[in-house]
Amino acid sequence: MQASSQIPHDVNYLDYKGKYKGLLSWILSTDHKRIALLYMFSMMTLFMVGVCLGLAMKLELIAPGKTIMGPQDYNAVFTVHGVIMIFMIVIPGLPAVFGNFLLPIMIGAKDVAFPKLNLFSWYVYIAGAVLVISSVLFGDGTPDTGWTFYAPYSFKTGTNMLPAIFGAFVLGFSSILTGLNFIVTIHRLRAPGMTWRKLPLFPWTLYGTAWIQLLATPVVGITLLLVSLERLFGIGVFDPALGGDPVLYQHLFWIYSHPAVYIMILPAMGAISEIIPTFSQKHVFGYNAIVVSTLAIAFVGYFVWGHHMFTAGMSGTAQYTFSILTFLVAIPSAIKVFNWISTMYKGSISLETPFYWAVSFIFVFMIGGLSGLVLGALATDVYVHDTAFVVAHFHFIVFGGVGFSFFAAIHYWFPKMFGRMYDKTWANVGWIFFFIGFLALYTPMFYLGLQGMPRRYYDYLEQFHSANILSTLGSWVMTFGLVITVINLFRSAKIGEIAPANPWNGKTLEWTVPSPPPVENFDVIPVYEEQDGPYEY
Amino acid sequence: MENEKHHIVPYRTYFYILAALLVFTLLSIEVTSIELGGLTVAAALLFASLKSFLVLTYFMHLKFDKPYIRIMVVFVLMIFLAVIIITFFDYFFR
Amino acid sequence: MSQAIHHDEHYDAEGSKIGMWLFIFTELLLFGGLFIIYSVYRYMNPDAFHLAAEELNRTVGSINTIILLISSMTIAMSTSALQKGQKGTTILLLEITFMLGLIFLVNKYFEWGVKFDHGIFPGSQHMLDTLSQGEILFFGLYFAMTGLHAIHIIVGMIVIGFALAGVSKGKVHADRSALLENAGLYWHLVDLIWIFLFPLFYLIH
Amino acid sequence: MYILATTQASNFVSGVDRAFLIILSVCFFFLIGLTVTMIYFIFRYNKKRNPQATQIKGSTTLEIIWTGIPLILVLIMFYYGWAGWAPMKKAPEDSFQIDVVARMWNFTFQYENGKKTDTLFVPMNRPVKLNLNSMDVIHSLYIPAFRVKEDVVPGREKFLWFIPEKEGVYELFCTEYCGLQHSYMYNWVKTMPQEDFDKWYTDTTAQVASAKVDSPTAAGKRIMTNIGCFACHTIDGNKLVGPTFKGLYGHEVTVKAGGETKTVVADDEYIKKSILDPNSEIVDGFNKGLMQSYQGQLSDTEISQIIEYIKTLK
Ligand code: HEA
Ligand code: HEA
Ligand code: HEC
Ligand code: CUA
Ligand SMILES: [Cu+2]
Repeated sequence: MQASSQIPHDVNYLDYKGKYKGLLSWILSTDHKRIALLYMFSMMTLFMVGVCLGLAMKLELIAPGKTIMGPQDYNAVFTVHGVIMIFMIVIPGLPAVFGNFLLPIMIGAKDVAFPKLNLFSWYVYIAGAVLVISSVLFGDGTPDTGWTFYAPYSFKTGTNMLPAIFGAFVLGFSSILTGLNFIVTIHRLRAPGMTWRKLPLFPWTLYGTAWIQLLATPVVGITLLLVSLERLFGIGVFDPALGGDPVLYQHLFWIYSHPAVYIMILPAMGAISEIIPTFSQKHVFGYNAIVVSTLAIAFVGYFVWGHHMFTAGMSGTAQYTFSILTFLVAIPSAIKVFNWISTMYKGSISLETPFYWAVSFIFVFMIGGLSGLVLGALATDVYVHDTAFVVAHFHFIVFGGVGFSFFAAIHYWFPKMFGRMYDKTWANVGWIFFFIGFLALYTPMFYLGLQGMPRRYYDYLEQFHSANILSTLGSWVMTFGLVITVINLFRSAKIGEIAPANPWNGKTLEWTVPSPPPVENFDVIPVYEEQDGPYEY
Repeated sequence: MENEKHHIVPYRTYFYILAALLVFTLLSIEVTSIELGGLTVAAALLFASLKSFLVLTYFMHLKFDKPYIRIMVVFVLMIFLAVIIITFFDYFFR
Repeated sequence: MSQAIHHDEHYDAEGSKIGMWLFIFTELLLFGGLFIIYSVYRYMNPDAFHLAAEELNRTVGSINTIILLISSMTIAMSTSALQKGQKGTTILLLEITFMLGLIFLVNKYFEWGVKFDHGIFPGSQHMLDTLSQGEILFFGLYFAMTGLHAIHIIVGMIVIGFALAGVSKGKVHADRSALLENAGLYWHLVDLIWIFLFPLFYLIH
Repeated sequence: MYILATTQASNFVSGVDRAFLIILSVCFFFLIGLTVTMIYFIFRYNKKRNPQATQIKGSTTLEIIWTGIPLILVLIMFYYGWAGWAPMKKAPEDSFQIDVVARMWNFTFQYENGKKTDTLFVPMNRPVKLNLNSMDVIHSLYIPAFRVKEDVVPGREKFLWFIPEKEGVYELFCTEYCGLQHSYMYNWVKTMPQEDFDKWYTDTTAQVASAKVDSPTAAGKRIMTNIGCFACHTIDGNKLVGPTFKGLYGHEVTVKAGGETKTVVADDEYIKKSILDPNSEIVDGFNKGLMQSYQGQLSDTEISQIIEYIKTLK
């Protein structure tokens, strides 16, 4: 049992040679940092697929009528795009990549509570992804229901729904296991002296997220299972022909999928809450308020699912209840925005790439969130529901929010993860193209939605043409920025300057260990004294 | 270090609990065979809740564990209840 | 792998117990989804549910309830036995639990078998022809929920099997009882769910 | 469209647009205000200008203020959202009723006097109530100019109502994704002054059955257009979701029925059966369950008119 002392503490996790070599030393490693990178590379691959599908859709929509594909392909493309992006990228994204990498280090632990389970979650994730992808490659045609799998269409269509639905179910399971692991880790493995009120904000958001993963995911699990049973045996639960209620399917789907949007955004907010103080060199403004708002979002976010169903035929009572709850959940988000901005007040701000990404995050998040208010009000939602306005809302907030935060985070923690600096000039160039392209891509969709263009439309009337052209052009600019950013990161991981342990003068624990961190993070578990804290500059 | 000594529950306690559970089961069978209309559902659910309370506190050791687990359980059940109630805002008022 | 060994060294009973509880929460909500569906459809088709429930055999249901309750007690006792250091009793109690689980499944098998013989199974033409929509829903849910519950019984039995092996090999003992305790927690969860399934399907007429 | 005055065509417009205006102005106020503040901070407290940060940990007063004010604002937004929506929930008793049948992928509007159209004709300044029925999956009826939208859910009785207030022709979309031709499931609403409407309503000649397609054709073709056969079938030999009608009549068709494959001749009997009980015999190479029965929606005379038309498609 003396094995632990055999691990040399001066070897970082990238160079460490364990029992296995090569690829095996990665896919069999239980080191949380290696698992994080496993997730990152698998997600990157899937993400590229999703991006290409997105671009294909935009290209199709550049003009009315057929451009590059037929309606069946278009329907399949947005379904697979949505499924990949939601279930495989943004829901597991930040927790699985940055949570895995940083959570143990930030709370002063050597690993997560159940390292083997952690590796197992990755395998489950891959299994789910493979299942979904297999539905594209084999069988009677790519699923074409949209990522929402609404009944009864999802069991009427002749396409290959079973593997896709089951894959989504499996992916949910992976996300449950990760959440479980994180909660136990945070409860049990905090460094001595690190009380709950000294827990950095990113772990706090992971904690909130993990609870939603745990409590919401099973509901969609069972729902998707029932849809599969329905397709296989016709048990009748959601089939109106057999007395089932398709609206009940929507309830169950959104009971998960609304909280899921907070699974996506909370860790993103957490990363921003780390980045803003570091680059302002200032204690975060309103630590308690940010923590409370995190928990409040997680909690209230559980009860607002009905705002996706305002036209589905709920009772009036349910409609205005959900509307008012939706408005309440906007308040904690507002609190966070105010606190971030106040953190900059009287700070000493250094303009680095992660900070640019973080500020643009706040900007696009505000647009996305505020457009959410338009959707939350009854009269206006009835008008814009299922139009391009909704598409603009969620791209601004899902991909604007989570995507921008992801890039802020990857630049911020890049030196820690790979021990090298990225090239600053290229990173900034990438950002500016991305940002401008992003606005050009999605802002026109708000306009289209207000004009009344429905979503999931392969073809459209002439009056929607000009805005669509602008949007397609924007998608190219943004992709250009994305390509620069990604290439720059890949190159820098190999040839960038060697990075110091703490390039940004951050105060959380991950900056106290060498870059890249050694295999077990800490030689000696740090101990927090009374005056220590994550943001004491 | 952490492995605090467990509270060892005597067999006797478990036996009593089982007896209580069986009694509740019988009672619920009896009650539901009388015609009570809408109350039948309520009665059956009441007994089920009593039974699950016993299982949770004794068989599942909540009584002897640290309080935060109990808090978590209560919290989860509350969330679940709230979800059902809010769902019924739709069906009840349709 | 050395990392793995390293972590075994930090045996954290409390940690794995929380882990188990969290897992139980997700299981509760998994069934929770089904309970929501059940209550909505019951609310929408009270008469049909009433009628369909008459088809189910109360006696079999009650017997299965009693079996599960007893098995819950035996597995709870086994933890006490382990902590008292009575290895033999522990093993015996676990074996009884396992057998009770098996009997439950056998009962279920016959119960389902009878239904199938009557032409009541998901997607059957007989159901479509003779039953009302509410009744079809009732039986759809009946098969989905008790089926899922039966799967949980099987998983629970596998976990008990592991605990049993651990105890007899001496890997699980008074100071390292987490595996057994977690098996117990899981089994109680299975019991807990049945406590609600039983009145909802068999009792409320 | 929303911004154009020409689209303000129903009684709901003012309520909905007021909600839009109020919510959007609050949104723009915060968006611009916060962005400007943020940019100002970035310049003012730049490292060059402000090398030493002042540590401020928070302020309870501020937290309360910026919880309270947004709270009040969102309650106001909620109120206007509710006020614009509440009247949509209850249709007046004396509404002019029209039955809507939605199916993959068209809408059919059935009037009380038996008229059937695929374009919606409505009289002005009079409450119109649409009773929504779906044959297969969920659709959604959306008329942007009227600010109304309601899902059409199979197995549920739902409605939608409005008072048209401006003469014109407006778009009508299906906004709930419903499969292959979802994006072609749009049509038009034509609002007419009461006298014009009455004239149209009592006129039994075919010309005005549809606002856009008004070339006079055989009765069979008109029926098929109105009830939406051409969403799935073509008359030019191309294959859509269903087989083409070109050259169908009198030729042999390979069908699967209950696991067996056989060939039948497409005669009157066969076509009638295909319309009333489409899933009993499935044409080889096509999917079951897509075409729904038209039992009860097409009368025998209408079916024979359809057959007559199909006969002409050599
Ligand atoms: C990360 C994901 C994410 C997040 C965080 C949110 C956040 C919010 N969402 Fe969004 N939403 C989605 C992802 C997300 N959403 C997706 C994917 C869909 C579509 C699904 C589909 O149909 O395919 C959707 C759809 C959707 C709908 C349904 C639309 C429809 O189909 O008709 C609604 C309706 O209420 C809504 C509302 C909101 C609201 C009120 C918030 C709030 O939480 C936002 C809070 C934020 C702010 C308010 C901004 C910051 C605050 C300020 C700048 C201060 C000023 C504030 C005030 C005065 C209040 N969203
Ligand atoms: C995360 C979510 C996400 C992301 C990133 C995107 C990215 C893109 N989306 Fe996406 N989109 C959805 C989620 C997303 N989409 C969903 C849920 C739907 C609804 C589907 C449905 O209706 O069922 C949809 C639908 C949708 C439509 C509407 C289809 C319709 O209604 O007709 C269109 C139209 O053009 C579109 C375009 C694009 C384009 C051009 C891109 C891309 O080309 C943009 C390129 C992206 C980037 C340049 C970088 C973003 C970076 C990150 C997110 C971080 C990555 C993280 C890791 C690698 C860990 N999308
Ligand atoms: C949702 C799509 C859809 C609509 C709408 C539809 N059909 Fe069909 N139709 C099909 C499909 C798919 C088939 C082939 C499978 C089958 O035989 O059921 C078919 C088959 C047929 C056939 C048999 C064709 C052959 O080649 O043997 C006839 C005749 C027919 N339809 C007539 C009609 C008429 C008349 C209408 C309108 C009143 C109509 N259909 C509307 C999808 C549709
Ligand atoms: Cu009908 Cu979309
Ligand atoms: Cu939502």
